[in-house]
Amino acid sequence: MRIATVQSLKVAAKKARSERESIKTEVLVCAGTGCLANGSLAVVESLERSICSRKLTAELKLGLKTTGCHGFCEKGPLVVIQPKGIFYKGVKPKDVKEIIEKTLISGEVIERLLYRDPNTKERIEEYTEIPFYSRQLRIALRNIGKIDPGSIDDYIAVGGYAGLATALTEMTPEEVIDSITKSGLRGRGGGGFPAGRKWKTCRNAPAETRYVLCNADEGDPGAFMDRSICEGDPHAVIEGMVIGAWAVGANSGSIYVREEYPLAVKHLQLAIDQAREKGFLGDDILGSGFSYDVHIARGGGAFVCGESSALMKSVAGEVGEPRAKYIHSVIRGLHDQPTVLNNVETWANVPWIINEGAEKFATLGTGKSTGTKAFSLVGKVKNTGLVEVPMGITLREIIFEIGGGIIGDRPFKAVQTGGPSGGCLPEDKLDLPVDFDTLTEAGSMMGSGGMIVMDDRTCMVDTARYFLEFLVDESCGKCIPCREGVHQLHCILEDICAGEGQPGDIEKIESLSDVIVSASLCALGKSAPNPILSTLRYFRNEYEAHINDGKCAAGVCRNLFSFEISEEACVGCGLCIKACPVDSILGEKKEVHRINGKTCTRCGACRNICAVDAIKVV
Amino acid sequence: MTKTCVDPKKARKILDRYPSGDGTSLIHALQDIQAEFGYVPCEAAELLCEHLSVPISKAFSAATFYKAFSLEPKGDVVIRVCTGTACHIRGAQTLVDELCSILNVAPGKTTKDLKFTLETVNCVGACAMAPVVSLNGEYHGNVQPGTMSKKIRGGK
Amino acid sequence: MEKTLVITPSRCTACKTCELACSFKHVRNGALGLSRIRAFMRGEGKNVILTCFQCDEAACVKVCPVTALTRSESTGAIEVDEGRCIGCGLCSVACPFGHMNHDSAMRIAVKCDLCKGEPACATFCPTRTLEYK
Amino acid sequence: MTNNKTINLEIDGRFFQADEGMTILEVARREGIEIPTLCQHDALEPVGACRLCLVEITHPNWKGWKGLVTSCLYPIEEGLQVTTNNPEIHTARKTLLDLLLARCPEATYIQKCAAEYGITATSFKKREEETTCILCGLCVRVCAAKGCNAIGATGRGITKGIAVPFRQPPPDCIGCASCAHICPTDTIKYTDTEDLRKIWGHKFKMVKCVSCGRPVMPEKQLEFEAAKAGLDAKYLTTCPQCSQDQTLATVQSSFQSKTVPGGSLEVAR
Repeated sequence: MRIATVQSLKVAAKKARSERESIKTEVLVCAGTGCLANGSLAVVESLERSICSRKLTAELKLGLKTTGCHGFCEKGPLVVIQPKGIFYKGVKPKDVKEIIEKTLISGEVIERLLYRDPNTKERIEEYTEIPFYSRQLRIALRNIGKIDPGSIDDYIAVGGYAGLATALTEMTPEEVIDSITKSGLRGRGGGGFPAGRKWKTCRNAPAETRYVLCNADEGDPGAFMDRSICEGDPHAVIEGMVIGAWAVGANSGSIYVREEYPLAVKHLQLAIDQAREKGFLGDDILGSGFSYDVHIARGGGAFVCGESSALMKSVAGEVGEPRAKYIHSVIRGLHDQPTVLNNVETWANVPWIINEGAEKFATLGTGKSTGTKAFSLVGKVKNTGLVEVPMGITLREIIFEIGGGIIGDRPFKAVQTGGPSGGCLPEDKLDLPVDFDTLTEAGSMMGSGGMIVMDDRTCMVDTARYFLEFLVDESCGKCIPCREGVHQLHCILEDICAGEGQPGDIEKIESLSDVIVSASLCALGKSAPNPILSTLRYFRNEYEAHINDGKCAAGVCRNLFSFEISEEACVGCGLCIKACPVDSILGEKKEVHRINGKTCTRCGACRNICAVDAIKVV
Repeated sequence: MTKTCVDPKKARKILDRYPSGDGTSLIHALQDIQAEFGYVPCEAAELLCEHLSVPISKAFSAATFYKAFSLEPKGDVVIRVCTGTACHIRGAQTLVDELCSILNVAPGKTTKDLKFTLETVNCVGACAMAPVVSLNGEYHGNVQPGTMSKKIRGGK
Repeated sequence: MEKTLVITPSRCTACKTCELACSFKHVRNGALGLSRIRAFMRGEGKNVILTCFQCDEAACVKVCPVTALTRSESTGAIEVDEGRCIGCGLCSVACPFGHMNHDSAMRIAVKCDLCKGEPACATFCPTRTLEYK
Repeated sequence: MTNNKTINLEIDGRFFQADEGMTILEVARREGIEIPTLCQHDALEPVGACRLCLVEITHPNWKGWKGLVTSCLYPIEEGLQVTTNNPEIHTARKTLLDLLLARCPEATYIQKCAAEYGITATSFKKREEETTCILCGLCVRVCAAKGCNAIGATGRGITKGIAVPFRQPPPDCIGCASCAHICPTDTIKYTDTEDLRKIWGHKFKMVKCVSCGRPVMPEKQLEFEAAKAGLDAKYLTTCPQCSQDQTLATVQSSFQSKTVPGGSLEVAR
């Protein structure tokens, strides 16, 4: 089973490819976390049963595969039928029979399962033509949705581990580092530090032992790119890590995975076991004499462990408190040895760069931000899901072309990037190119790639309060400015959102934020005031309305508004009456409804369901 | 601290997976203990620390620092409301409030009858289906106020 | 050969100038420090001066958990690193002669350090009971 | 540090030389330059938690970049230029003490420190559960330095605290009370009676002075310390006062005109 040489890898790849080619029609079912939640497993089981019972596998040369996340999570469960690329969304087990009869046997397309463009109302047959996909360029996500993450042969068939073979046999470690440096690859986890420079420093640091680690802790709420890669293409991460280990001279390492991602852990473990069996991990990899092995470290559920020094402490079995990094972890990291830590997406890019060449990668994107970036596009946007685009594309293109615009065509208010350390950008920043430096300049940051779209029903003060609450909960508590300071910022915002804001609160927030930024120990604290500072920068009027007028125009801060049904707009459909969890809406059918303000909890269920936008904030 | 009986055989089985004296395994082993017992019982932690030659104070610090661990037994049904950003702006807080009032517990707590534990989690990575609630690991997407309560009531 | 503090008890009048000199030398925060030397009046020719013997194999050094006690290379005296001392008092118990003192206000151990080579007690001793030579 | 390379640096406009591996704080303290600290102790690993020792650093090669760093942790480097106080640093220290005062309004030590910055009452919201613990972590570190590791931090963020494992009397505690002695705000309490020391929920039986019967230290500590120092426990069972009395008596009985030179007596054992 072991693939001991580059030659035998080539043979194995050829065999795997020909096996794939013998399949005439392939049914790919998404089994990412999103689709699983929508019931994709039942679809797979049903397909399996039907196909096997009818012996279709042999007759039609049919293949059935469960894949990682296709990205278009909201429309799941997703089924793609290759080679035509027919894209079915929202597939239920009861649709399976029809899919087999019509599509697989007769070659017909089932109209009702096709995706319908919300703007043009047209049904689209092939997934490559759906705007959500057609504007994307997938490098880190290149194999996801195309291969079975549980099969190393599938990965080898699409050229997997060829990059590792090239690196080990045709390149010196220095050449690998040069290539990564030339590609301009920067860390995708948030900091955007040039990967080549990091690797070089690590290689040059004198030491007996070096480590190569992967950060799959993805703590930013609203981001799930790394989860999807680990679930959908785990071998790409492992291959990238082995290449990196070869380059820096490391012989062991860990993948630090969030415990909230059980499926990612499962798939990574399976992939590691397979890679070991094939000899891509362990001793004498591909006959090169080089050894590297990796094991999984499950995170304990702490956002701060995304910070490199905290992560390394956690890997070493300790409490994940960051330390001051006056000596960088590339020089003194895990067990005080030189350590390279990159995140999942960064590692997944590495084999592609070796295979396709650094120049090709460097021509993508903008000057200092090369290549592509995966984003999780979520929030109040029509097409939520996972997208990968070349750097330099504008926020407007991502949100309105790929994302299809705002749900219900409501007004756009802001987009939040960079997770809790990032910021909220308003409409007039939508034409900014998305790259590391531009976003930072605008007061936000690239972060790991969460992109949360907000409409006019999102309160920016509440959003800032939300992030601070998150950070109060996630601060390790070691240093005073972060522990006490962020808590105090949160207290002030709680007061403002509760309608107890005082004149002078904004100034107090600003001066305290300054100290937190300059005095905190680690990046978590130093960036903790970002959500508040960026919303103050672009949405100061909302803060002032909360404090001075006692109004929350977005209808979020419950003490600062009430709901009213517009007499002109209400059609008396009764939807809101059904939706109200506290029975506070009264009215007869076809008559104007009324809200009982005394019992209304202002949960907004009525406003969400109203089709004619009759529920107003006053 | 609730006095509980920990089956030492079960604990021993977990310990055997880790080389004795290797303190770096502390968190992994605690995770296994959490998975086995549903919480980290003091007795199991003591056995573990002896096995790994780690002071018990370190195990306690880790068990209280990381969210994955609980020092008290959890309910039969663990309800986790995702409060990630995407879920928040689509109304996760309303769901939390609602569940708190139905179950009469604060987030992070377990009902007296040990049937339900209500937790919030900072993003399960299923943002596209926000707001998300998971019941014993099974995800429910696009949950509207009012619908969750019926599910819980049905189970109660 | 390094100098030592030589005590000739027969000359001692127990005038306690040494204690005073020591306290003045170790003024801290504007207050007189604890004297690290004690003079006991026991009658003519029987007065006793007690201060640290700077033992070769010192128990205080041995028990200190944070190596706050070290021997000075220049004077041979065992000195307290006041920054390092955690005030646990173990050295006081360990000293078989009862020579260690404890500054309870500062929560640190206090002992004779031969004034870094210029012992004030000897300098000010009016009867040459204490000599540094 | 094996190689004692000499580093030249500038602190507040004055030039100094120091060994490589020293921190800014160590050099500043050596030169008598005052930098405030709360969580620092020479005998314990610096952690940089209180942030009071912030100083501004820059370097001729850094193209004008400057920033605040914790002097207790920052290793000196050639050509470094340090400013130990300026308006920004002062504001930061003042705000930090203000924040601490909101956490510990009743801690007299913090009141005193804050008063030095002109703060008599916090400008922030007082904590609901008042405490005097400033979470400097000295107690945990001293316990670790003693080799006991009996206590540790619990929780994280704003609910972080210092606690005994599983809220039970800590099995590794020897009752030495070093944690209490080092605590700058006297948060850790213990009581001694003739027979017992009570600390962290434990009741430790005291060893009594063989001569006068006054309590010397807990039995458990005696056992621990004797083993650690490689001494027979009997050398640690006389109280300091009795040791002195005995020395006095011995000296008195033995001399007529004998001299007792310093550094020449061996400890009898």
